[in-house]
Amino acid sequence: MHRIVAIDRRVPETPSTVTWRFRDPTPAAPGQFVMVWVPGDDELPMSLSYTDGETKGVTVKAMGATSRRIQEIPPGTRIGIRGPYGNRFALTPRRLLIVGGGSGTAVLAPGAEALRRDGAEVVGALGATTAAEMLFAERLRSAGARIELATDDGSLGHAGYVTEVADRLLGEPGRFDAVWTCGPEVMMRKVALAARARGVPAFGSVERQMKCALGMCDACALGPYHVCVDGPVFPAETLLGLSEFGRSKRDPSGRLVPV
Amino acid sequence: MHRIVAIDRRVPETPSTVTWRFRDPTPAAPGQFVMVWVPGDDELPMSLSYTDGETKGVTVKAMGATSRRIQEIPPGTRIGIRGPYGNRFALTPRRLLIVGGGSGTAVLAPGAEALRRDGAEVVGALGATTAAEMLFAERLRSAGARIELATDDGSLGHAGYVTEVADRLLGEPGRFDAVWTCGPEVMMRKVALAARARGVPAFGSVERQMKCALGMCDACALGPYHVCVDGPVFPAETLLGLSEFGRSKRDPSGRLVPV
Amino acid sequence: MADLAVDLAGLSLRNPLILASGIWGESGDSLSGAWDAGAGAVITKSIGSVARPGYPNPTVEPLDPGGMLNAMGLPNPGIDEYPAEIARAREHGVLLIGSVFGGTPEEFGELAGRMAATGVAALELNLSCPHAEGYGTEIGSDPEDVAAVVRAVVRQVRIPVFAKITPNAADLPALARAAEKAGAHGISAINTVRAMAIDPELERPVLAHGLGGLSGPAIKAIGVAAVWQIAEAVRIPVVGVGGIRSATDVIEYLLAGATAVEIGTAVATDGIGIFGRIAADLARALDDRGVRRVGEIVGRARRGFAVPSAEAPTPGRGAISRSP
Amino acid sequence: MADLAVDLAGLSLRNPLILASGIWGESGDSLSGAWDAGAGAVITKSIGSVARPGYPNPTVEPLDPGGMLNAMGLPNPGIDEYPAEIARAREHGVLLIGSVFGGTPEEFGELAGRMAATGVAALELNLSCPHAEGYGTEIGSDPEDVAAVVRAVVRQVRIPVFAKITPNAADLPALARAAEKAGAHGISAINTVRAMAIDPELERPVLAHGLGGLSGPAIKAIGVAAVWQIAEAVRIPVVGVGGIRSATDVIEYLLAGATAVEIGTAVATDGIGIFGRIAADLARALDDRGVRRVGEIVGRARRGFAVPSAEAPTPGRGAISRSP
Ligand SMILES: Cc1cc2nc3c(=O)[nH]c(=O)nc-3n(C[C@H](O)[C@H](O)[C@H](O)COP(=O)(O)OP(=O)(O)OC[C@H]3O[C@@H](n4cnc5c(N)ncnc54)[C@H](O)[C@@H]3O)c2cc1C
Ligand SMILES: Cc1cc2nc3c(=O)[nH]c(=O)nc-3n(C[C@H](O)[C@H](O)[C@H](O)COP(=O)(O)OP(=O)(O)OC[C@H]3O[C@@H](n4cnc5c(N)ncnc54)[C@H](O)[C@@H]3O)c2cc1C
Ligand SMILES: Cc1cc2nc3c(=O)[nH]c(=O)nc-3n(C[C@H](O)[C@H](O)[C@H](O)COP(=O)(O)O)c2cc1C
Ligand SMILES: Cc1cc2nc3c(=O)[nH]c(=O)nc-3n(C[C@H](O)[C@H](O)[C@H](O)COP(=O)(O)O)c2cc1C
Ligand code: FES
Ligand code: FES
Repeated sequence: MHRIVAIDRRVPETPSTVTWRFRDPTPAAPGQFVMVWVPGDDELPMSLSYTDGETKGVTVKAMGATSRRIQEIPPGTRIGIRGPYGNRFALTPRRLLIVGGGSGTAVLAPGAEALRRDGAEVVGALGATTAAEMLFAERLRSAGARIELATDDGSLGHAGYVTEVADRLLGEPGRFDAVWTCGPEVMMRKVALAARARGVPAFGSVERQMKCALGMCDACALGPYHVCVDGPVFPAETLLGLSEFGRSKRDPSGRLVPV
Repeated sequence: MHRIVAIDRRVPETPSTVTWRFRDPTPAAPGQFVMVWVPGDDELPMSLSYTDGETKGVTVKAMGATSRRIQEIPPGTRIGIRGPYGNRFALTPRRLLIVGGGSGTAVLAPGAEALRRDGAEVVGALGATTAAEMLFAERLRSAGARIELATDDGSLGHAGYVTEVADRLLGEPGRFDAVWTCGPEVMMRKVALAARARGVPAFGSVERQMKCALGMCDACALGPYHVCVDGPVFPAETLLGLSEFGRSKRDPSGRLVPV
Repeated sequence: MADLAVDLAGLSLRNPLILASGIWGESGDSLSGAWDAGAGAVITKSIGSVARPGYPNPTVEPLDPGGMLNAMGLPNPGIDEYPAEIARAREHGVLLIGSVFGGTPEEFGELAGRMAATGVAALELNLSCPHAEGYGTEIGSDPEDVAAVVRAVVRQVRIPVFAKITPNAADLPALARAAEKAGAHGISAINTVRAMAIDPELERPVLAHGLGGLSGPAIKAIGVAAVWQIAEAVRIPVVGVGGIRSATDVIEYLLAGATAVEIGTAVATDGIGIFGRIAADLARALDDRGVRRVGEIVGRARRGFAVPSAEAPTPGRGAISRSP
Repeated sequence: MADLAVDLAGLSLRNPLILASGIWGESGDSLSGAWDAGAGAVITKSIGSVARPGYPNPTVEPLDPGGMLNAMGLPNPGIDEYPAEIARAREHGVLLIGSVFGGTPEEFGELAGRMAATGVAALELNLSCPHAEGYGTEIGSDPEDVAAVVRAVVRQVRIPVFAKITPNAADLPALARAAEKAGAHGISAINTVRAMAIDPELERPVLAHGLGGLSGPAIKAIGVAAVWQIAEAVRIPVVGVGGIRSATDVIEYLLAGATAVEIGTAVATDGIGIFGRIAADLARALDDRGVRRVGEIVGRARRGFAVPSAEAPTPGRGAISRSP
């Protein structure tokens, strides 16, 4: 029950990320993901970086061998899609802080845009290793979000971790009624702790090994949850309560390995 | 995908026929039949003798071993029902003649009632071997139909074949705009020929061996037709054009045997 | 417009859509009707040595989702009576395949000879008869039995012989190879899958026979797997059967390696018009992908396919397909 | 309120609804979650000697109508690592059945011993591993192989052993009898049915492995038939598996002769709450028919049932049932 879509547009976003846009009228919500089958290659979970209307999108980061390989596929390539799966970001905040690390911003962008359209205030703290790797800063700015940047090498914005920017922003009492975050789990853990310290509810989108995406095979088990159906978005409080969060994940065989 | 119904009422109609009434909200039309499964025994096609509302009915005639045996089952018995299957009598005539032979009247009764409710004129020529076997004469009379009777032994109405009564009635030019008939095929053939002679369109309901009732197994093959889906109601002209009509039918093995 | 004609073991079919055995197969008029509706060939119901009424009703039970359960019990008028029906269909110009079933190789051979003598263009051997009632196996589940039956048949006839394989066996490729080696000209796969329904209220089996065979969309993926495995194992053509209801289903079978397909249960759910509809849709679908003859896509799903290992992750497995 | 507890080969289950192997079976927390959701027992995923990542994705494809296709490739962390998960579930008080798979009787024996040592209450042997990749058969399709595996296992352990039978075989009763004779304490039937899907547009198999196994409602009638046949052939209890999604489905399996049932794919389609819902519905359904203990209806569809002949019509076959 997958469907076939052709990649209409291939947009290189940064040296290591590319966005595929494709026509797919199936409704989707910010935070949800699809299983993307590259025929002749793997099938991977990918968050929808564009959830609106009939033209959806995913943003693929070169991480391991597969994601590197499939980055190269040209426009016109037909891929299989299942989903959307998983839960969504609740579009209730009126003063939202998003904290994105690397390609994690792709997960946050569609929801941030939706809230902006709705008149909410959105501030973004976006981090990357280097200036060229900064993702979706312009996209979010043109949606009317205030964006602050951080790079590990100082080539753009704050020199250092994006969590430091987030900490500062969260220091202004009452400024935000919610925080969304996506990125490396160590980063998300820091954001979660900072948000807890300020009493702001936070939500993080996490990744785990996925096979069925249907809540059956247990590949994505995270404590008592299944990321494919109970997630990928979890309250930060839930994540902080999980011994595996930021520490371990399961490999394809089900073995616990360090994140 | 059969459904289970309980026989609510068991109405002995004549020494050889009994009606089972059962609650079954599935819509049905006059002329259609159901497959009736008597658990622990056979499954037989049975025309619906009551098609209206939520309480349907079938009228079972003791013919062979099975139909004799199942006549005895008491009220409360649960039976399986599939259907309704097959086509229906078009409820368009305004001046209808029905010609029923034996239990064949059961097939004609619900449509005749419906037309009467609709204000149409209905005349019935009903035949039976003997007075006690006359079926649904009262039912049709109280629906406002004019009923004429015939018995083989002369114990009620005209002494002789019901086709003689039908012939006489059809002799009044322009009196009827349609004839419906059900009964032994020799009888139906006579009615069909009489109607043709008078230029009145006629329709007959026929029976053949049935297994699937879905137009698949070919058990009910009658010339190029399948009685279960193309029938059981056929234009008399069609029937008269079939070499098998009134002459041969298929036994359960598919062999052609005399009717 | 794509050419739908196929050569099936020497038979010239105007299209690859064959009426499956046991459907519209009792009367010569029905066989003719299926032909007129657009079937590329029609298979008779399975005929045995003597007339059999089959099991008492209920013999058929439609199941959700998309399944049809039946235990007809091989009703048939017997080989003495049936040739009259064939004669009628032949007069009508129908391309006929005669199906026979027997309990022993000798009985199969005898029946095959008599069926061939009626002038049918080919034979299909229904190898799904129970060895002995009450036991779970069929004569078609053992490669040696299959080979013996096929050998006995090909000795008797000069027309193409198709061995129809049961899915109720462990090793379908082995059955197909046995049939091929014994001289079969083609393999049909699959017959119905052993199945059963119990009425939960009445607490008894629904079919009079208890056990039955499942057909219809519920078994399509089982049939496709069988064709995929068998087409890899033999060189003779494979005819795909099971759950076909659309041109897309036909394409799936062709891609798996079927040269032609049979359609059964869909006649109940969609009417006999299914043949004409699928033929039209198939021609359009082939046009859309720039295919001129059906044969071009037969087995094409195997192109560039390799079985990965479950022991270690595999890197890129074959070509990436682009839209045309 | 009807008592849902059952005795299954000496195991006391609070209800007959068991989590099937391969579903929610990777982590101790998930096993515990299935238990908390109301399962009467839970089966671990099938564990082998070494860690296997399984096949690459796509490993799962939902099919219409009502089918689920998968070829996971038996991913598992291996018997060295897995006991940690079991320990976690045992701490939680879960009634655990350990599933193991191997390539030879010796490997099965070794694994069974190590699995039993973790403290699971029983073992289930997954006999559906391919004999040799690329061939159609499984170690579980030959009665002698099955007997050898079961013998090797029962020598090693003192807990009940269930042999899980593949439907991809000709004679399921023979497999079950072989397992029983070799000392198995129960039979689970069935595992997934060999099946495949091909993408008609991309012209390639959907699953990375090509061939897969079908589960879900599409195979329910196949599983019921297996249980019906096996329950007649053996005296040890039978656990029914395949396509169960409702209390009515459970009743159908119980009537066919299953002492308990396993639920797999329905966890994907209906969520883990399916266990609680079915348990409640089952208790109500049993109350409605005046049944006090689940065991009363086990095998009851056989009451008064006799196989009719297809050679001549049969007169009245058994009792007529009345409404209560
Ligand atoms: C719900 C969900 C949504 C996802 N959305 C996206 C998305 O929108 N865009 C996208 O590019 N990817 C996304 N992913 C991740 C993606 O599915 C793959 O896991 C990723 O592309 C790596 O696959 P691979 O086979 O190339 O790498 P692998 O061979 O699996 O791993 C290669 C290396 O990368 C590391 N690695 C793998 N995944 C991560 C990670 N998540 N964070 C840090 N290191 C990692 C591994 O530890 C390893 O060192 C998502 C995953 C999930 C579960
Ligand atoms: C569409 C359809 C609707 C039907 N509706 C009804 C109905 O409403 N009520 C009803 O009682 N039956 C109806 N029947 C007939 C019924 O299904 C059985 O065929 C009938 O009850 C005889 O079954 P049996 O097994 O008892 O007799 P069998 O053992 O099959 O036959 C016993 C004897 O009766 C003769 N016989 C069988 N059927 C007929 C017949 N139709 N006319 C004359 N002789 C016959 C046989 O030739 C044989 O001599 C219908 C059949 C069809 C196909
Ligand atoms: C009612 C019915 C009767 C059948 N009779 C026969 C038969 O006589 N001989 C045979 O080889 N197959 C018989 N089959 C099997 C079909 O030919 C076919 O293999 C099977 O139904 C799968 O195809 P389908 O899903 O298109 O129906 C029968 C199937 C049905 C449903
Ligand atoms: C994703 C998935 C993984 C499975 N893994 C195993 C396994 O490891 N061992 C096993 O014995 N059966 C396994 N099975 C088979 C199931 O236990 C069960 O026998 C089958 O799915 C039929 O039941 P269902 O229709 O309720 O799913 C698996 C099934 C599925 C769908
Ligand atoms: S990916 Fe299979 S349970 Fe989540
Ligand atoms: S009863 Fe089967 S085709 Fe009419």
